[in-house]
Amino acid sequence: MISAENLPILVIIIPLISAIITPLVGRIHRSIGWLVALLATSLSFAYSLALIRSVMENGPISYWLGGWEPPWGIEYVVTPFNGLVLCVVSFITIVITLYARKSIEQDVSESKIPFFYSLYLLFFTGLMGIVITGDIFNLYVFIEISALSGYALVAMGRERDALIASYNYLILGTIGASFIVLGIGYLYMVTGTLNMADLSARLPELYDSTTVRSAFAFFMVGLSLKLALFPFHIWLPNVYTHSPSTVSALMAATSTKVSAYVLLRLMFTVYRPEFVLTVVPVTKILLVLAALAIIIGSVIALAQTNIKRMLAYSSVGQIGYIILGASIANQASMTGSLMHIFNHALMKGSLFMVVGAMVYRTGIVNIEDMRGMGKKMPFAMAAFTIGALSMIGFPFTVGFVSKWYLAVGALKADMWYFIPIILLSSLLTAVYFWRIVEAIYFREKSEKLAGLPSEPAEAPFGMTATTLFLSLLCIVFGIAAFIPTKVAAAAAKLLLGG
Amino acid sequence: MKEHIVIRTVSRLLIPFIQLFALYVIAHGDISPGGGFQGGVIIGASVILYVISFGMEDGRRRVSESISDFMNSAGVFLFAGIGVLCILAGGAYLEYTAFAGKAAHGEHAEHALHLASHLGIYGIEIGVGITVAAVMMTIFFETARHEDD
Amino acid sequence: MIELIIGKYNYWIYIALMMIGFYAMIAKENLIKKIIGMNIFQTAVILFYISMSKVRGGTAPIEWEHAVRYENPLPHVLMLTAIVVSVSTTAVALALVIRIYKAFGSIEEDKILEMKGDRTGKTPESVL
Amino acid sequence: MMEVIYILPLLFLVACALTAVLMKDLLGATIILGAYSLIMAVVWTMLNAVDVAFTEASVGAGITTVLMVAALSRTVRGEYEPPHEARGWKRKRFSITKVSGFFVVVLTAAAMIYGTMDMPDFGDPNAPANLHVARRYIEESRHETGVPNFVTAVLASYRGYDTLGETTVIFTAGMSVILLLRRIRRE
Repeated sequence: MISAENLPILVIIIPLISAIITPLVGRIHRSIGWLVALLATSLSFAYSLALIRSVMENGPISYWLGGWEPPWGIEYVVTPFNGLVLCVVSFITIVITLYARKSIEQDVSESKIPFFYSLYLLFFTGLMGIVITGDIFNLYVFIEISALSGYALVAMGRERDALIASYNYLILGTIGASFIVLGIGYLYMVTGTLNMADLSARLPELYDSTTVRSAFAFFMVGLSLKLALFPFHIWLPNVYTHSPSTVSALMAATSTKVSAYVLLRLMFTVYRPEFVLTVVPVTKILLVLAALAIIIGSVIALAQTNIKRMLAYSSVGQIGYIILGASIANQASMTGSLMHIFNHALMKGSLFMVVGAMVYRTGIVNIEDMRGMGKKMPFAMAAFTIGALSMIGFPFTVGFVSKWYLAVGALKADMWYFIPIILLSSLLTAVYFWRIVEAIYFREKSEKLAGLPSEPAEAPFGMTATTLFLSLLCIVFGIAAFIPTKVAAAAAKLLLGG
Repeated sequence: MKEHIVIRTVSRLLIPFIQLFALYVIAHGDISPGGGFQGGVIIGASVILYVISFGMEDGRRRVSESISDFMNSAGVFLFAGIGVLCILAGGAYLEYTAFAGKAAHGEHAEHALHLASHLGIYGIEIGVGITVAAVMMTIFFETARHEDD
Repeated sequence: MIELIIGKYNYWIYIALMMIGFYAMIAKENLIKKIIGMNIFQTAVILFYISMSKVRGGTAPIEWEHAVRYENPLPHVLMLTAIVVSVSTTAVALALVIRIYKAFGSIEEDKILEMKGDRTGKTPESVL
Repeated sequence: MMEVIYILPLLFLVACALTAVLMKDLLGATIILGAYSLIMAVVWTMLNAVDVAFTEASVGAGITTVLMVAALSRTVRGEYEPPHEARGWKRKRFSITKVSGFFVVVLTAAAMIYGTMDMPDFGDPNAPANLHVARRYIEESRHETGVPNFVTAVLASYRGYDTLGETTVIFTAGMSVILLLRRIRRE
C-alpha cells in the first residue's frame, strides 16, 4: 500500500495527475480547477513536510523509480538542502493558489480556466521535480515541463506586450535549456553516467579534462539564463511586468529560486566545492557578477515608473544576493544564501500579491498613480509596507536575517569589501521603496484614484487575507528565525562537503 | 479545396493503411524501431492528412473537440496510473515487475517477471500513443487557419 | 593532426550547425526565422548525442544473433525525449507567433518593439 | 571508406541549415528545414540510431513542417527587408544586433571546440559513455525486462520515468496551444 517510503514520488505525482485531470473535471464548474489545484498543492506540501522531518531525523532518503538501482535507473534524493526548497516552493504555491481564484477569473476567460490551472499545476510539478531529482537528465526533462508551461502562463497577461515577453522568454529559455542538455551530454560522454551522486564520484579525476570544464561553462551559462543572473536577466523584467498578477507572484517567488537551487546543486554536489573554488575559480567570476547584479538591479529599479517592473529589477538584485552568498562559500554565507532563497520568496511573493490586488481593484500599475492608496486599500498597503521593510533589511524582518548572515560570511572570508555593497544596495532599496510608502500614505490622492469611489475597497477576502498572511510571515520568520536557520545551516554544511 | 477529387480519393484510400501501420508501430515497439511515440505521431499525421484534404469542419466532425481533449488527458493518465498501480501492487513507482506478485518467486519466476514487465511496457506505450496522437491533432486543429479567418 | 580531425570532425560539424541555429536565434529579426534557428540548434544537439552513441562496427541496438557490438542505446533514449521537447517548444512558439501577428500585425521584432507600450491595441483573445 | 560516404550528408546538412537561415521566403525556408530534418534522419540511420531517425522523420520532417506551414498561412510569408532609403540609425541597429550576435556565436563555438579536445574519438568502443551504464543495458536488459529492443527496454523500463516526463511535456504543449489559440465560444 501507499506507505512512507513512497513519499518522494507522491510529492510529484499528485500534482501531475491533478494537472492531467483538471482540463476534464474543470468543465463541470469554474471553481473546480481551482479546488483541484489547491488540493494537489496542499497534499504536496504536507508530504514535503513529512519528508523533511524524516530527513532531519533519519538522514537522506533515496527513492528508486521503477525499482532500478541507481545509476541504472532514475533516483530521487531528499536531503535537508532540497527538502527545504521543496517545502518553500510548495508552501508558497499553496498561498498563491488561495490568492489566485478571483484574480484568475478576471484575467482568463471562463472556458479556459481549467486549462490555465492545468498548466499552473504542471508548472508546479516541473519545479518540484527539478528539486527532488537525483538524475541529471531527469532534471532537464522537468526543467522543460516547468518552462513550457511557464511560457503559456506568461502569455495570458492582459496587454499584448505579454505575448512578446513570453516569446522572448521562450527563445532565451530554450537557449538556456539547450546549453544545459549539452553540458549533460559532455558529462555523460566522459563519465558514462547520468546519476548525480555517481557523477560526483567519477568527476574529480577528470577535473583537468577540457570536456568537463566546458560542460561546467555550459551549465553556468544555461542556468544563469534561467536564473536571470546579471547580465542574462534581460527577459525577466518584461516577463514579470506583463504576466497576470498571479503568475508574476508565482514566478518571482518560486521559479528563479529553483534555478538558483539547481545552480548550487550542480556547483557543490555534482562538481565538488574544490572544483569551483580552486581548480577553476569560477566563484570569483560569480562574485563579480553577483555584486554587479546587486548594484545595477537596485539602480535600475530606482528609475522605474511601473511598480511591477520596479519589483522585477529589484529581483535581479536579490538574485545577486543569493549568488553572492553561494560564491563566498563559507558556512555563514551559504546559510545566508539559502535563507535568502526562502526569505526572498516570502517577500517578493507578498509584494507581487499586493500589486495584483491593487490591479484587481483599481487597474493601477504606475507608481505615480499610487498616491493616496493607503486610504483606499489599507490592508493591502500595510502588507506592502511590511514587504518593503523586509526588502530593505529592517531588523525583525526576514530580509534582515539573510543579509546578516551574508555580511557575517563576507567578514569571515575576509571579503569586507562586500559589506559596503550590501549597505549601498540596502540604501538604494530603501530609497525606491520608501518613495512608494510615502506616496501611498502621505500624499494627496492621484487623479486616477480620485476618479474612483472614495470609500476603502479591498480586493476580495481570499486575496487580501493571503497577502497579509504572507507578509506577516516575513515578520514571524524574522523573529523566529531559528526554525529555517536550523535547516539552512544543515543544508549549507552538506553543500560545503561536511 | 473543394474540387480536389484526386487528393480526396487518394487520402481516403491511404488513411486506413496509415493508421494500421501506426498500430503496428505501437504494438511492435519492443522488437523493432518505433513505439508509442512514433505510432502516435503517425495517427496524428493521418488525421492531419484528412483535415488537409477534407477541410477543418469535416475533420472536427470526425474527431470532435471534446474527444481530442479527453484523449489528451487519457493517455498520460493511463501512463501515470500504471505507475500508481505498481505502488499499490507493492513495488516502487513504475516497477512493473510488482504485477507479478507471488509468481515472482515461483518456479516460473523469470517468465512471470517478463510477462509483468511486458504488460507494463505495453500499457505505457499505448498511453504515450494516445496522448501523442491527440496532442498532435489538437495542436494542428488550433494552429491551422479556420475557414472564417 | 590528421588523427585529431578524423576523430573529431563529426563533433565539429555539429558545432557548425549549432552555431548557425544559434546565430539565427539571437540575431534574426523575424520571429519565424528565430524558430527555424531554434529547430536547427536543437537538432544539432541531438546530432551530438547520436554521434556519441556510435561504436565502430556496431549494429542497431536491437538484439540480433549476428551482432558483434551494439550502438550505445542510452543516448538514443535521451534524444527521443529531446526531439519531443523540440517539437513541443516549436508548437508553443508558433502559437505565440500567431497571437503576436494578430495583436501587432507584424512578425518583425524591431517593428513590434516600436509598437511596444502602445496601449491602444488590446491583445487579447477577442482578435482570435 | 565509411567516413567519406558519411561526411557528404553532413556537409549537405550545413548547406541546408545555412539556406534555411538566409532565405528570405519563409515558406521556402520551412521546406528546406523539412529537407534538413529528413537528411538528419538519414544520417542517424547511418549511425544506426533507428528509433531516433524514425522519430525525427515523422516529427521533424513531418509534423514540424506542417505546423510551420499552418502558422505561415495565418501570418506572412516573407521576411521583412529594410527598404533602401531606410534611415541611417535603423540600418545601424540592424548591424549592431548582427555583429554582437556574431561575436557571441564565435565565442560559444570556441568554447565548444575547446570542449571537444579531450573527448573520446568518434566511434571508440572503449569510450566511457559506452562502458558504464550502457554496457549493463546491453548485457542485462533482455534478461531483466524481456524486451529485445534495448532502446525500448531503457525507454520504458530503466528510464520509464523520463518517458512519463516526456509525455507530460507533449501534454503541456497541447494545453499551452489550447490556452493560447482556442477561440472562446460565445453563446
